[in-house]
Amino acid sequence: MSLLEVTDLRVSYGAIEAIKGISLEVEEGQVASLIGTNGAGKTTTLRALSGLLKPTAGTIRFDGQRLDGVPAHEVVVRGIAHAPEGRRIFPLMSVEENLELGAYSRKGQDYLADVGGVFERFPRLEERRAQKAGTLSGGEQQMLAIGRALMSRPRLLMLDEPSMGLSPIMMQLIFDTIGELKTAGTTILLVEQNASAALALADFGYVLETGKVVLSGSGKDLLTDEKVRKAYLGED
Amino acid sequence: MTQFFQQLSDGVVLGALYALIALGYTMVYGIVQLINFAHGEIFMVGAFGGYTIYHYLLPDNMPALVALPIVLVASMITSGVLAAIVERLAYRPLRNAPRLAPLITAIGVSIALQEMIRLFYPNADRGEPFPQLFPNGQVHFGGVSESYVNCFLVVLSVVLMLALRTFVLHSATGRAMRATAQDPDTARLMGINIDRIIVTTFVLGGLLAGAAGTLQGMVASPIDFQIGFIAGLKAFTAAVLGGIGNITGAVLGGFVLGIVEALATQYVPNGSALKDAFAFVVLILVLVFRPTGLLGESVRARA
Amino acid sequence: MPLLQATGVTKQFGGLRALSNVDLTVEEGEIVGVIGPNGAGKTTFFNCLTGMETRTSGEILFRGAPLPTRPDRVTVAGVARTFQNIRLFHNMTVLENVLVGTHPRSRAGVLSAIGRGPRYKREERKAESTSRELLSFVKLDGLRGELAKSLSYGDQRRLEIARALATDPGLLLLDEPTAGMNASETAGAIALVKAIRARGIGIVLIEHDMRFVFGLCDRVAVLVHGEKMVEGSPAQVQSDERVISAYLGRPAE
Amino acid sequence: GSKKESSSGGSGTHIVKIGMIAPLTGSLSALGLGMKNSADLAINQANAAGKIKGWKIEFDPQDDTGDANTGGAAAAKLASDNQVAGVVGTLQSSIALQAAPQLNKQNIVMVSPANTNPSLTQGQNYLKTKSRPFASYFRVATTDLIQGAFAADYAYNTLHAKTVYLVNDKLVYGQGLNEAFGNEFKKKGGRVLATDFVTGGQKEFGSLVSKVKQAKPDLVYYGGQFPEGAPFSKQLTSAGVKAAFMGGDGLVDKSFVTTLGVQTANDYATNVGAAVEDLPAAADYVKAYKDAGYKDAFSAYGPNTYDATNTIINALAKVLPGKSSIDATVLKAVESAVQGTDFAGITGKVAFDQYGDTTNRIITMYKVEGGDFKKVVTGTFSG
Amino acid sequence: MIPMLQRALRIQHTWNLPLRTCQAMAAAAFVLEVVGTNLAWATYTGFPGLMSLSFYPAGARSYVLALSVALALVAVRFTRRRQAGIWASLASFALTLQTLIAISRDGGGLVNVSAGAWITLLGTILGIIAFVALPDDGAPLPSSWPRLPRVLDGLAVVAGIGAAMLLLVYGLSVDPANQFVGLVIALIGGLAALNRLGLFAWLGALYARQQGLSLALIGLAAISFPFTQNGESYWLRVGANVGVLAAAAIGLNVVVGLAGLLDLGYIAFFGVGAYVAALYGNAGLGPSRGHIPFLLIVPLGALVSGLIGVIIGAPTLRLRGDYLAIVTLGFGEIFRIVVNTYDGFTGGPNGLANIPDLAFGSFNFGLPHKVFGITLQGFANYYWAELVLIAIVVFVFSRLDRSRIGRAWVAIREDELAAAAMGINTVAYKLLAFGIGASVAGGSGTIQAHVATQVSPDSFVFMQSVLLLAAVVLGGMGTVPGALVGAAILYAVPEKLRAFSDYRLLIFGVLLILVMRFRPEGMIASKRRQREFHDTEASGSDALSAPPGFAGAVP
Ligand SMILES: Nc1ncnc2c1ncn2[C@@H]1O[C@H](COP(=O)(O)OP(=O)(O)OP(=O)(O)O)[C@@H](O)[C@H]1O
Ligand SMILES: Nc1ncnc2c1ncn2[C@@H]1O[C@H](COP(=O)(O)OP(=O)(O)OP(=O)(O)O)[C@@H](O)[C@H]1O
Ligand SMILES: [Mg+2]
Ligand SMILES: [Mg+2]
Repeated sequence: MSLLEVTDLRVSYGAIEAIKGISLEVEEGQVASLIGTNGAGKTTTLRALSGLLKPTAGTIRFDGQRLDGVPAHEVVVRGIAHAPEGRRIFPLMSVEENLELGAYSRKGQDYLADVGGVFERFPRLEERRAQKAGTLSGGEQQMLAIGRALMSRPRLLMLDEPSMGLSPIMMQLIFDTIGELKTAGTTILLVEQNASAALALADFGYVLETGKVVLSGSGKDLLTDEKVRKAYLGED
Repeated sequence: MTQFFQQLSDGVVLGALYALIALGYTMVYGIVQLINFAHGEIFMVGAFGGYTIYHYLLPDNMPALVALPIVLVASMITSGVLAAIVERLAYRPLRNAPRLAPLITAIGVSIALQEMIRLFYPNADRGEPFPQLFPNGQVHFGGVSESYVNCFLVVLSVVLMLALRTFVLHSATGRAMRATAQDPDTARLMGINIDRIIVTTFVLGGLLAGAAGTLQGMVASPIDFQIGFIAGLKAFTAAVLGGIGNITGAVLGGFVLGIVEALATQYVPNGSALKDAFAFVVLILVLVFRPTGLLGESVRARA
Repeated sequence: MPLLQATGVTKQFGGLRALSNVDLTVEEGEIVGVIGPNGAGKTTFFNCLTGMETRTSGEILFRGAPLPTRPDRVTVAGVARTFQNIRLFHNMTVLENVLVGTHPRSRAGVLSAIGRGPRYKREERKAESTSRELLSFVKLDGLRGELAKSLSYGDQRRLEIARALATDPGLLLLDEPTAGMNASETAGAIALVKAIRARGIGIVLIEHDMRFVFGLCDRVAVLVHGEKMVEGSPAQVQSDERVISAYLGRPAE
Repeated sequence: GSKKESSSGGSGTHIVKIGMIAPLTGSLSALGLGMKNSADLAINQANAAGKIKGWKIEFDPQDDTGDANTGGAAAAKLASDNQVAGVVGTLQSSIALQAAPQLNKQNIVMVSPANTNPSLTQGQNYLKTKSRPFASYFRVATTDLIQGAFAADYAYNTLHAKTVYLVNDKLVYGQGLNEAFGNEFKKKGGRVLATDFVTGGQKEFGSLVSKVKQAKPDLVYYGGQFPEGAPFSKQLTSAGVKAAFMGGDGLVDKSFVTTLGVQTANDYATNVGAAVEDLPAAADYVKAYKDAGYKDAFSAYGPNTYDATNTIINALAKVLPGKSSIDATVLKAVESAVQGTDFAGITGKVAFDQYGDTTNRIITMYKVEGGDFKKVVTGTFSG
Repeated sequence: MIPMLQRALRIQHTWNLPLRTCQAMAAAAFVLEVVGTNLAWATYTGFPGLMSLSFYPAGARSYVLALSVALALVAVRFTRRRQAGIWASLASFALTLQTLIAISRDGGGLVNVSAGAWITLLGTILGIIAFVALPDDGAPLPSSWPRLPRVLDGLAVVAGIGAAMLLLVYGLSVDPANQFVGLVIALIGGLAALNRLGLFAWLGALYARQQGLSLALIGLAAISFPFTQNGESYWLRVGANVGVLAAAAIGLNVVVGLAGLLDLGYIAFFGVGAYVAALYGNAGLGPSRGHIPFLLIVPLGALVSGLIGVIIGAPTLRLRGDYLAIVTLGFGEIFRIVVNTYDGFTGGPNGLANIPDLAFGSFNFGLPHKVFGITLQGFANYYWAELVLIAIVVFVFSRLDRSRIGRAWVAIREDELAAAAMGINTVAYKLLAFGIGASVAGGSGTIQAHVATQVSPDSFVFMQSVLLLAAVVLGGMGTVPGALVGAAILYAVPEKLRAFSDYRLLIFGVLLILVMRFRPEGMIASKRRQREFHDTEASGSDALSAPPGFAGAVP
């Protein structure tokens, strides 16, 4: 049984249906990747999974249990962390406080070790631990967002365009981190515009177009797929 | 000179009252960016709550110092519960509406609460004498004297304000409040139940306002259905003066306002008539030179 | 005379020196790239140019004259920009967004707006035709009546560019125009930037997409820690060891 | 104006209306409701006795909520009703300033039981040259001039106060009282230490109290209404100010006493007219009021209102019989009938001088004692 | 209660009975209501209308009857328009209930209610059930409203405006307050039902096609209002008052609705105008005893107000969002307090009274005049003067709105920094909006001084600013008709409800809450607002959005 099973998911913004019946699965311990053009509905899918949006139809199962209709703050407790598009760190709080908030769902547990773990992974953050997060540069904020998501010790980590706006070197670092997390046993659902890097890393990939899955397959298969190469890798 | 200190001390008393109410404005503003115009009425209803308990439930011969904590807690609970109800029924449905909608709603709530008390509470329109639960008498510091009840007011306010500050800065719930204030959606992703956090914020503000209700009743009896309006306006001004959204700022703003009014009464020609104008002049001057209030922090939107 | 000549631009945030002594020159019709690690100060540099941050020191000449320090005057003087985080007028239509862009190039005051004389009407017609032309230039002519907020991300970026062009700039500053675009969409953006240059407009762009930068720019400046580390042709920059270790990680493919 | 023929014309009884403008809601409603009930009582009695042959009186009370603009609109409504032949009201002088001109334009008489500001009858410059601005305006209440002077006389001669601290709410009434008191007090040889102000709705007077305390006056004379006056007096007492506190009829309300609670020391207030219990005629009124079962007490202005209403009824009884409609000539006749009023009311003789002011200048001084206002002395001021 | 109503009125449908059953129930409801309204409702005479008589529908009963006919129409003609049906039947239910309560209150108990009322009540309940249970397939509004040929188009416009005018005059003449409340309930329900049927969308399109004609007719209707008043002045005075405030509301609309500057002290500018007129107009109450002629005093009041607006605005307009709101509130209060204090000049709290009527050459505004043989009371003249002022304001406003300047205002409201990046001098444009708003209020205030015959600081309290703001928001922000409608509702309806004066403010407060809850864009919403307000998700598009630095309870 897969860790995450989505069947026939539909999500609307007012009268506009943005997700028109998507089904997908993510196996425990694997990296799955969602790619697609602007406005295809990738972000919307993640927001529905984490409970920020209410699906109009369809079911979501996480570890065998129904997840649709569960409020966002409960979803975290169940073991899903979401590093949202555009980073969304808490700008007026220090780096450290941001991380502490990441562990909010684990009330009463000791999280100091986890803070240390994040600092170990991103030494840059440790240097700025007392700085207001809003004044960090884009890349630093991205590290913080990922670190914060890890603080809840998720079983499934959802990353929405973690490389957006990052310098090449930073992008490599982020992708390396994703690889390490996977090795450490975290399941990852990755949304990326940088399709070649994402598919290279992914065990399985889904291609979204206007709210529907138009293609799916293993990362390697998709990388070599004619249509994908043309539409998403910019090759002709 | 003595008179100067006397007025300073009177200003502190008044300021403590403003500050207690201002905290509710500032916290609610901080978390949902709403000027909760109904907050003054929540304070007013709290005063009536305390009065009601005293008048209708407590035995007549109860010693004043036993009744006092009961009345105080009753006021606080009344205001806290009312704040929660108002949030739930009037503001929550508008959480995602543009700013002006909840603002107008707040004005509506304010009017409705005033009118309900006026219409359905006996004598609320002409004023109910509030029970005097504190022994009469004066404390003297040098030539300055304040009544016991005024001293009690200041001490209690300061204790409550310190407690609140500690709570917001150092508890997990406080941190969740600040997170919700900055980005509610992302706060939910952290596992924060923002509905509960927001209602908690309203309740906290309400509790303080309720305490202020009892205090006001004791220093400025009688209470009537309109006491919330002026107190609310002043407290709101205090909150902005200190930098709205900022807890320490609200307290500072309250004291500054109280002191300005007291000194204006004494030293400005026609001061007793102009003191409110002075309060606003100070506010405007501060804002012109520090556009985010005395302690307000500005992290500018980055281009 | 160079189009833009910035010398010694410095910006201090409290204890942090975000920019120190940055010089940059842009010639008429040139495309200059600004790259650098995250937090190097690229956006801050744009903000200093356009008056959105007050610079600590430094001199900026545009067409030989000092550039004003207030955002609106900068635009009037002929320098327009787009934002790293898109900032459109969400509840205005696509066409209205561009019409707002024509603001500095029209004169009508209160009285002529009320009076609606022939001059006013002529000016208004001209603003509208310019806007329509620009929308078709960025290939958004089909979406004129839509609200800006309902546009997809890529379309919003293009609308922002059209809006900036409507101010009739001599120099256009683009902050990460392809962020969030996939490879094939980026290819479209390359064509667009080239077409803008063809209109005789100088361009400075910030980007992290190296194919985009090196495929497009005449010259590239590298900012690191608020200082300009290297400036030169794409080939020079690409092979500079320091740039590789600080920024690229491995040579761009 | 062109008044339409009364709608119920023809055979049987015609309808004439007496209007009222008073605060029926709001913080002054206690006073207003007492006025409304008293007028209602007078009208019911007149109808029952068939006092105006061929006519029935209807009562049309309008709420001014204590607000001048609302009062103005109420006056417009009454002024445009062609069945209205007289109006009782207002409570506040500031509202009368809006209502009187409108009613005067339509020649509708207005008799106030409570307005005490001199300018309503004697013009803006009443201190220098008196001139009556509204021919149709009358009042059965004595002006502030009399009330304030009476109080000053009592304070100086009986209480032996030599210094006074004046405080008022800056409204027509409060300021008028303060001025009248101050002028008379100074004339007698007393000293006015300062004049200060309270603002509407103010309940906390900490720094004003400190200021008064520093000045050490023998007396604080307050021109204003009880909602602010009560907490002010109370806070003076609890801050240890020993001076006596005195004010005008605006303080005469039960709430004033209850607010002061047990710690009252030294509070005085004047009211216009003799004390009700002193007037034999008033006993009947008090009984009738009780029997009618009104919910609210008749309050400070009930008796005056009863007299004011009867003033209009008497005039109507003189003019209306034999007429079938109310037009400008009839209204003019009513106006001169009111001018010529002379009857024994429950507060004393009711008659008017050339300005429309009552010739009855009796004032009573009360002291707060044992949880109520106790009469101290009744008299009149004669300069 | 609120969620319940909402559930009933919005999408959820829990029962979904078969269509046939629902239609049968609706038909039964209709029959019950027709029978019930033709029987006696009260056991005693004297209640408004002839409620004790059979077969003579009067007063509230006729409204119930009318609504029930509408209901039946809905049931028969558009079987799927369940929301229209729900509104109509809810309204007839509320109306019956209200009448029932009134009868038993006036008569002293429920025993005074006779069978007719009970039967009708039963019918209305059945009607609600029928429509709530009606299956809804979510089909779009019927497109069956015909597009009329051109000639009929015009006629329809004439008919529509004529009907509205008649309704207004009728509404004002309905006297017993109970019956007026009944009418209001019937109107709300009926109009909502018609709206759900698509009538207003159709009418809107019609008026858009016939704009010139519509405007002319509306103008004509407004001008002719005084002729409907039988020579009485009461409603004309109210009309003049509404006009004064409507003009001010349009000015506030520029400030808040267009430029997005929340002004909570706006009434002060109105006050400035009023005092200018009282001190220097033909009242000449100032120390200088000046007598500036009326035609000059209006622009002078506007100018002085506008100048003060600019002086206040210059240092403060850099403040953002709610900081500006509190500063304007502060200025409003300062104005009031200062006027209150310096009584030598302004008359202090007593204000300046006895302001004479306007005179225009030999034409005295205060006197009755005969026009076409109809006597019009003096307030008609003020009413017309206000109409002229409103016409000018509306003209200027709509021209500015659809110009480069209007666009700049909207851009500033949307995103100030981006607007600056488009070369817009944001401070200057905000000042312009502030100044224009202030002048409109000032000009309007000069007339108000004469209508009210006195000016005093109590007329310029914070609550008045709030009322004006509420008028703008209730009517519909950013639209001229909205401001007019809002002002009319807020200032005229309370006059009608004098009998309920005790509950007036309570009703007002609750009304504000409900309108914001269910129709936050106001009665007459601009297209842009409608889209903004009914967004499913919060986005950066707030009408008056705070800068990010605003948020956060920072110690
Ligand atoms: N708040 C909103 N209101 C209305 N429509 C929206 C909203 N957010 C997104 N949409 C629409 O939903 C669709 C899917 O958007 P979504 O953000 O999920 O796309 P995406 O795949 O994440 O695109 P991108 O790569 O640009 O981030 C788009 O058509 C978009 O316009
Ligand atoms: N208001 C501020 N206060 C303090 N530091 C700031 C402020 N604004 C920016 N900084 C700091 O200045 C540095 C430069 O920021 P800038 O946004 O210019 O970087 P950038 O080169 O555009 O990075 P990116 O590529 O990530 O967008 C960063 O370290 C940032 O944290
Ligand atoms: Mg996305
Ligand atoms: Mg940047």
